Amino acid sequence: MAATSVEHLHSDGHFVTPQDKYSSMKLGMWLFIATEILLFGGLFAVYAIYRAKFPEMFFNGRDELSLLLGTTNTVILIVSSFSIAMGVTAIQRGKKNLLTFLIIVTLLCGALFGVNKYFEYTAKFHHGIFPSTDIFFALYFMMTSLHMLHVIVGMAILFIIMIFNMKGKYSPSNYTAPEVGALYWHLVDVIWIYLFGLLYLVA
Amino acid sequence: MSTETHELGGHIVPYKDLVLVVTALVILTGITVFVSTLDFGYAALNIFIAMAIASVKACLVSLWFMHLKFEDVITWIFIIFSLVLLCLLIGFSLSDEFLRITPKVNF
Amino acid sequence: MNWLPEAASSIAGRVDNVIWFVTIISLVFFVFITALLVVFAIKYRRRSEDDETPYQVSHHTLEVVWTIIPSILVMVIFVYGFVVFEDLRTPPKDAMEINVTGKQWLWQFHYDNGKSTINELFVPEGRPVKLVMTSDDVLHSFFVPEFRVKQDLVPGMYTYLWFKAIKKGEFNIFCAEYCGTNHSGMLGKVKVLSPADFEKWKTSKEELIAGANLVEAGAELYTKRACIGCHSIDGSPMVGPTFKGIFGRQETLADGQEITVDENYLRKSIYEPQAQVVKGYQPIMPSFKGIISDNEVSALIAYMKSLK
Amino acid sequence: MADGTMVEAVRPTYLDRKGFLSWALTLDHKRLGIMYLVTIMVFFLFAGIMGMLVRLELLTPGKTVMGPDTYNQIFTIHGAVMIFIVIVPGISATFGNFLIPLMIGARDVIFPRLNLFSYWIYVGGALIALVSLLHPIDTGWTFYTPYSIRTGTSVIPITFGVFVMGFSSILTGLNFIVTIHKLRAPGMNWHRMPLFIWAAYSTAVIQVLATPVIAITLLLLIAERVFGIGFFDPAKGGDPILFQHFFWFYSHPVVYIMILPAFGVISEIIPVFSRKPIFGYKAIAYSSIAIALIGFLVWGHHLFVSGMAGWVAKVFSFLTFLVAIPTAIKVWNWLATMYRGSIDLKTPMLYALGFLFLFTIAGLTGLFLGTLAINVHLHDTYFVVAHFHYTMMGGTIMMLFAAMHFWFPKMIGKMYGEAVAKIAFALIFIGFNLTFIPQFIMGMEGMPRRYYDYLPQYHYQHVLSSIGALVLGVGILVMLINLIYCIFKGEKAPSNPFGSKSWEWQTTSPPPTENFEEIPQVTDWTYGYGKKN
Repeated sequence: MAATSVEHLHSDGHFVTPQDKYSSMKLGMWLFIATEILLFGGLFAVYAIYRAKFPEMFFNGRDELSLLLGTTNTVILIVSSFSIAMGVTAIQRGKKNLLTFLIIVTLLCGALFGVNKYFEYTAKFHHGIFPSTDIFFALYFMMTSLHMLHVIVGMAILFIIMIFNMKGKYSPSNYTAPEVGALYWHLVDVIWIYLFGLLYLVA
Repeated sequence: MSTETHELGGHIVPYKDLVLVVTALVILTGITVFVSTLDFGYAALNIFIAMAIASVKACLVSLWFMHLKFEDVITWIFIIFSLVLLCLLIGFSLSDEFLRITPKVNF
Repeated sequence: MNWLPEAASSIAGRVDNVIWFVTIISLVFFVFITALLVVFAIKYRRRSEDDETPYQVSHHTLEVVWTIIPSILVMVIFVYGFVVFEDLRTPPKDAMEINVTGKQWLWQFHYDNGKSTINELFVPEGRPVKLVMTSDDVLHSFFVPEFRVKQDLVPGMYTYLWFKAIKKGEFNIFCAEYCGTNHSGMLGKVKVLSPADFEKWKTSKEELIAGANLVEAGAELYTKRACIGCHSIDGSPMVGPTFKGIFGRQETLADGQEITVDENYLRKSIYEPQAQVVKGYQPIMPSFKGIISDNEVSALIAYMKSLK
Repeated sequence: MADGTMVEAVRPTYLDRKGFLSWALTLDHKRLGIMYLVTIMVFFLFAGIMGMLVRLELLTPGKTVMGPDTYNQIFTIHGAVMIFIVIVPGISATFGNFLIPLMIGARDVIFPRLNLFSYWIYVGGALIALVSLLHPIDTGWTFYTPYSIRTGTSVIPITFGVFVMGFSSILTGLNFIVTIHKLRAPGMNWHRMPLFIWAAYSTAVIQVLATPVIAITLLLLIAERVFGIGFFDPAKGGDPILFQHFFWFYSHPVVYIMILPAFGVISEIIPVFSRKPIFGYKAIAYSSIAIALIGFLVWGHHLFVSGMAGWVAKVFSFLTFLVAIPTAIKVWNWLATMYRGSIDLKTPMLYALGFLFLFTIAGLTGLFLGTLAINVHLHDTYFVVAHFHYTMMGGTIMMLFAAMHFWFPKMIGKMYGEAVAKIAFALIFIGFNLTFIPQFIMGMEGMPRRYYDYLPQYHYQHVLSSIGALVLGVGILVMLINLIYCIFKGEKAPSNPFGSKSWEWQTTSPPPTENFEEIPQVTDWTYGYGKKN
């Protein structure tokens, strides 16, 4: 795995080859994903314990949540994940404008997700449901808001990538940033898949 | 599913494969929502099915969308190790929570 | 210096055996390693810049030996430790139960006949006692070094520990889990009585100190009922207001109300401490309803009046 | 080996550029290492003064200089600052940053901008934590619920600060892992890497995988205080013990974050000053990984008396003993390295020998605490306090000091003053033992920790301990003054004053900005001392 060539010094000083830079960025992002797994994992552990301890509270809490909104949001995120995956393939094949379009689709999905979440939250507050209501809703708000934070960060990352892409920074020989940004976005999707199951479905 | 290798060492997943995956994901979402409305008599069975389907979906996303299928072994090691740790965290704290021996009280 | 406190419970001797076992193993290794360290540092010290040293990178037999021996030893220690632990955690069936509540910063003990004490745990010698414990506020930990027992008290949950005292006398109870300002003052005494004395104590009605006047009785109760933990008598500020000159003092309450401290306020503050808290103090005092009798309240008030 | 010593120091060294911004915005791993070191030493002195105040207060039973609330706040600050701000990044962020690229023959870490970012979020987190000094927190560094939910002191700033610093730790770890995977010089395969790199790698794994759990735990704690939710508050159906599980899921592995780099440092120092190859290279390397992995699974031994389920306690006790074995193996290997060597008792070697002595005590007293039956008696007593000071101070900090002397010529390009450094070592070593050996005895006798006041029967040990702390403090000051003096007035250092074969010594002292004239071509491991037969 060690570098075999020292000829291509990047202006940053030390990236040995574009291949190494690419695989390093990806490995870095995967490590970060491992971190995120354990970050949300803490919440999953809390969920598991209190779900087992207070099953009724969780059944009642779930009844307050809108399955329709939850399912819609799940599909929205799956579609966004799909479109950014398509985007990566597109830039790998040199379709720069297609990538821009697909990122816009992804960002729109993200925004739509956020709007839905906003309506969900305000409906809860309207019904007098707050994080302090009970442990289920504390978990609901903690999990979904932390996830929402990731959605926003992901959107920011993809937005920056889109700008750079429009400036023509990416090509079939340089698509590290779109791929790594997409990785992060998929993570957001995967976490939601579990949150959806845990919060909206399980009863 | 077929792939091409690229000069950076990355893999290109064809559009067709991605479309197949997303179709599967949407169908699985439909199934999991439908199943959640059924009553099997055991709440635990519902959780199990919902989590099993969620895991299948997560695998689909990570293997194809995230190209994990084509990553080298060290990535796999870290991801699997983090999942194992998560299971241990949940397993130990859950079992302590429920096996903790607390005395009967007669005030 | 005594390395271990007196062994005053039936299990203490067995715990001590484990401690001695580990101590001896540790000492052997410690002396061996230190000796090697010193001998090597002296014997192989650099004599000149041209010293020749061997190129020696491993020795399989040696490495296997020094892996296997510690492995076996630690496993022996592990097993020995958990066998005794098992007994530490398993109370005999016939154990006498006493309920314990930890509060910031006192211990309260309830006996099965309704009697209750603060900071003084009376137990008979030679009979297993099981403490069923919980906390009213934060974590505490019940620790009697002479008995080699310790157990956390967790609010919202019951935990237990047991011991069989084998020596008459008084032993310290410490709170071992940090619990706030007066953590180090959360002390108590286990008083081990002979079975006959214990029965006598248990069935006796608690009287005010015989022959004492109210002020003297109040002074005694001030310590015995753990007021001393939070209220000074010399005017120095502690967790609660000082008792010095408390009677007749003008105080501002947390809600801004002005009051004069009189008998009724003092009585209410003992029984419902959260009702009227003086401004600047945390509302953390536990209620003493059912613990301090009316007579004792009168004695305490008389004592406070005497502290000018 | 490529001979870097031939190069005359005509190229600019990494220290040449001056000015605040050239440091604050640097991407150079060496400068970042030094910045971490300076920041950490400032906090070390601050927290050290807090520790001295604790010892001062305990000089007499009852009130000596401060009230109980102040005392509780001071020991909390001492613990929290020492653990989260000083020792966690203690060696890994300072010498890890400085040495990893040099040792593997790279020009920098792989993500230099991320590295700079990590430093500044570390500083930011530390400053946020310090906001809580306005009304200092009094929960102890463990933030146990429900006390941390109820106390009126400022819990939020410090926990949020620790949360932020957690990200610094995660990103640094991530950076190191990828660097070690991707930037090793040609020929530097895994079994030729210096053992410090193995230790840093194991440390980074823990940083990446354990830190997120404390992050979420502290976030939950903050949410409890802000929104009044009740995961850990029994009054609201929560479970305070759960907090302890989560807390120790990070905070036990974190002791390996602290100690593993120290193992790395001593594995570098002993071969150089014994002029012998490290004995049992693979055993030391793999035992670092083993400690990192098993270390994740022993957190429960902090909860033995919390009412934990019996079999869970046994599993945790078993795993705790299991982790003792790789640690023991390392000690034997270091001893064997010295056997028939040519031992030069320069200051770094003295610290290394001191470490072996102190760490042996730390490890052996760990056996007491891991044993279930004994743990019940010793839990939360001064025995525990003494034990972890022997590991953290006697282990990590001693090796941090050793590293500060050993790599001083490389970092600064000057030699440290040998005679004064030895005196400082003697003071530190004697003071340290005098401080903490009485605490073992007190602990056995039943003196609980975090006590503002104590029974008169412990007075004599407390006095000894306080005197020891004074000697220790003086020793540390002498050491620091000596080093600071030598930064300015020290003799100029040759590129390889101790005759090491490791790659960082093959370049000039201080190293040039880009570390090496040419990326080294590695053909052998870095421990090839002694005469091959």
